[in-house]
Amino acid sequence: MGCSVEEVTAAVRVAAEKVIEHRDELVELDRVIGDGDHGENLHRGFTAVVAKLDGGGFDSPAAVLKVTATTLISTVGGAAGPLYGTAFLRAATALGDVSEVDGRMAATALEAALEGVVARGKAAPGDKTMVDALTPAVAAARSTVDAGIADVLMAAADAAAAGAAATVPLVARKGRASYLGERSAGHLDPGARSTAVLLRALADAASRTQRQ
Amino acid sequence: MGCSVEEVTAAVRVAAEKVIEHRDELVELDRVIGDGDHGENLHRGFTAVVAKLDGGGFDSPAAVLKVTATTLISTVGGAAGPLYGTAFLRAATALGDVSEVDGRMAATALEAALEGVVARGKAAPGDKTMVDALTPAVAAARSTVDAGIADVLMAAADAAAAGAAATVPLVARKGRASYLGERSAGHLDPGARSTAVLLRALADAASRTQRQ
Amino acid sequence: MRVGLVIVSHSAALAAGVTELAAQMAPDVRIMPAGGTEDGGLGTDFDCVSAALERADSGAGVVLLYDLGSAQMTAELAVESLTTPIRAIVADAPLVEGAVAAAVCAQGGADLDAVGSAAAMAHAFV
Amino acid sequence: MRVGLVIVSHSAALAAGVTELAAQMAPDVRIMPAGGTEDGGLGTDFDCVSAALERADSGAGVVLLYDLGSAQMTAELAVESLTTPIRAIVADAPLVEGAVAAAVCAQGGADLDAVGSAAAMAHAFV
Ligand SMILES: Nc1ncnc2c1ncn2[C@@H]1O[C@H](COP(=O)(O)OP(=O)(O)O)[C@@H](O)[C@H]1O
Ligand SMILES: Nc1ncnc2c1ncn2[C@@H]1O[C@H](COP(=O)(O)OP(=O)(O)O)[C@@H](O)[C@H]1O
Ligand SMILES: [Mg+2]
Ligand SMILES: [Mg+2]
Ligand SMILES: [Mg+2]
Ligand SMILES: [Mg+2]
Repeated sequence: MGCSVEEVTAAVRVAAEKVIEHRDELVELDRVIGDGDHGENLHRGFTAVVAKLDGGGFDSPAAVLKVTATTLISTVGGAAGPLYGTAFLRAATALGDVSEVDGRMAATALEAALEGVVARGKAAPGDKTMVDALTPAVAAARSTVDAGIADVLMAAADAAAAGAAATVPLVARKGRASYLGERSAGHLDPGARSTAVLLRALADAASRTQRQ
Repeated sequence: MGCSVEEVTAAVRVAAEKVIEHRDELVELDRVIGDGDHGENLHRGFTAVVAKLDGGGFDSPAAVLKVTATTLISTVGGAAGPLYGTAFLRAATALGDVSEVDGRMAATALEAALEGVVARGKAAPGDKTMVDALTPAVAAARSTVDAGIADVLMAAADAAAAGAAATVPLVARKGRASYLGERSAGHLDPGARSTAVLLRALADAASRTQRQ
Repeated sequence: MRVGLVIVSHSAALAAGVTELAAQMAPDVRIMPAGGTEDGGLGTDFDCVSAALERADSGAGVVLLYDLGSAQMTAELAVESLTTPIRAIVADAPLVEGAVAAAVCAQGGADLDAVGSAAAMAHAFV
Repeated sequence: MRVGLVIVSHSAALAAGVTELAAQMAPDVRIMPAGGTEDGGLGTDFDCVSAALERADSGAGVVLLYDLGSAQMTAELAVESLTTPIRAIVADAPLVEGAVAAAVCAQGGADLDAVGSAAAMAHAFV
């Protein structure tokens, strides 16, 4: 049992909704240790993604993730654009042409996403970036891999939330926040937070469709 | 016998005329190893100097050189502005409140000018800059120091001309031409050329007034 | 046929300014500004960078320079996403100093690697 | 009272662009562009730089950044020519990278020397 193309589309829509809901929070986080646009960037990006999804015509889960990727790349305008863009692109490639995404595939796709973010941004765990949310998420997904996709994504979302929270004491070494040096400590990283929001949304969506 | 404030004013006017006459040549030289504005820069600067001199009211040779300096600084717009500006400023300071400039004072003023250019631009002889015209000019002036001001400036002008010509084979290590690296060799440095033009004009003016 | 440049910046004014400064000593080099977001805000625009990359190439390749890390990522993604066979490198260089040095080097007819190195080794001259 | 910045450039657009980029992360820092000649051409304007220097100071001093060597000389001359007692230093730094680093440092309330060092040690971050 896994997620069909329609279910993946629905899950990305939920993710878009949630990110848009969290716009002001993400703006505020980024205002403190960045340039204050992370919420706006993702709002703009995911609004464009939803418009693309409305167009329909996707014949595989990978196609949905791919259009999400290219749309984010073209519209986000900040670091999150190439980073999330590369993440969704690599996840799409990892899925290949499967028509249903199960737990194992979801874990593999998440891992590919992380690799993409690291390849693009060169951040290591502890640098106070979205990598600090995505890295534990991948580990959690991997260790739940034999469960259904809903459980895999739920484990990933829980771990991402914890990873994001753990960025607070860190000193940023990548991204704009690194300009602040020691002053970046004591604040939640906006990108780690948005990663946690996205994964929670995907997990919730999967739980709902898998329970039906 | 030396140059009075009127004679110094007249000499600066001749220098301005000559630099303006050589506008196109200096533009062309700067087009080859720079940004092509040296002639324009000096044209603009010395046109403004002449306007200031027209205003009159200078009570010492130093005052004439000082207004020349500040006007060049405010109007030239390229490297030659702070460089020639500092040169005239230091020369003015070296003259103090004397009412006539003799050969010895002229040599001292030239030496102060060179020191100013070097302090401002940090160029050494051989870097393919105006320093390569001014350095031999100062040496020549110093060794003619007991002659009249006309002879001192003539010796300086001759040496500056030779120094400028000798910049042709050099590889630029200061100023815009240094971006060209080896490609800067084989071309006359525009600033060295304008220094030679200026000194020749000053020498000619001094010869004329001293001969009367 | 000279190596071209793309100036990737968060600011349209900054990209335009770097372009005019670098062009002063490199009249025959294609230098394309790619600054700001589509709506005129501060940020990078992937499609604008990709288009600039195409326009900067005249067959000898393109060096891209950037202002901040996110502009670097956009530049690298644009290079990886090329559908036409343009040789392009993203230079790890100070933007203004690198652009002027690279432009002068390209004007002199140097090849892609040399222009990239000129950018990377750039610093402020006096 | 924070350290201010002056962006000395040959191009008005470049100075304006650096200013808007640096201001993004330093809303409370006085950052003054001083780019181009009086008639809008490429070059530096001593009087414009001097005026920007006065305006950038709020008592904590000013760091000046420049694009090319002649802008550096203009900046140094402006500092030497000050008639009011402003503490000012010309930073030997890459213009864009130095301006952003210095602005963020000044925003944090650092003193003149620290802001100057932040500029001088700047490089492109990811
Ligand atoms: N090199 C990087 N690697 C991983 N994540 C990064 C990197 N640079 C920035 N980020 C993430 O991007 C977030 C900021 O995104 P956003 O505000 O959209 O971009 P920008 O900094 O360009 O304004 C940061 O909070 C951080 O999590
Ligand atoms: N650091 C320096 N020291 C001495 N002379 C210099 C220096 N930089 C440039 N010059 C001189 O200035 C001349 C160029 O002047 P100009 O064209 O007016 O300035 P810019 O290079 O700013 O356009 C050069 O030919 C050189 O002689
Ligand atoms: Mg941001
Ligand atoms: Mg941003
Ligand atoms: Mg010039
Ligand atoms: Mg010039």
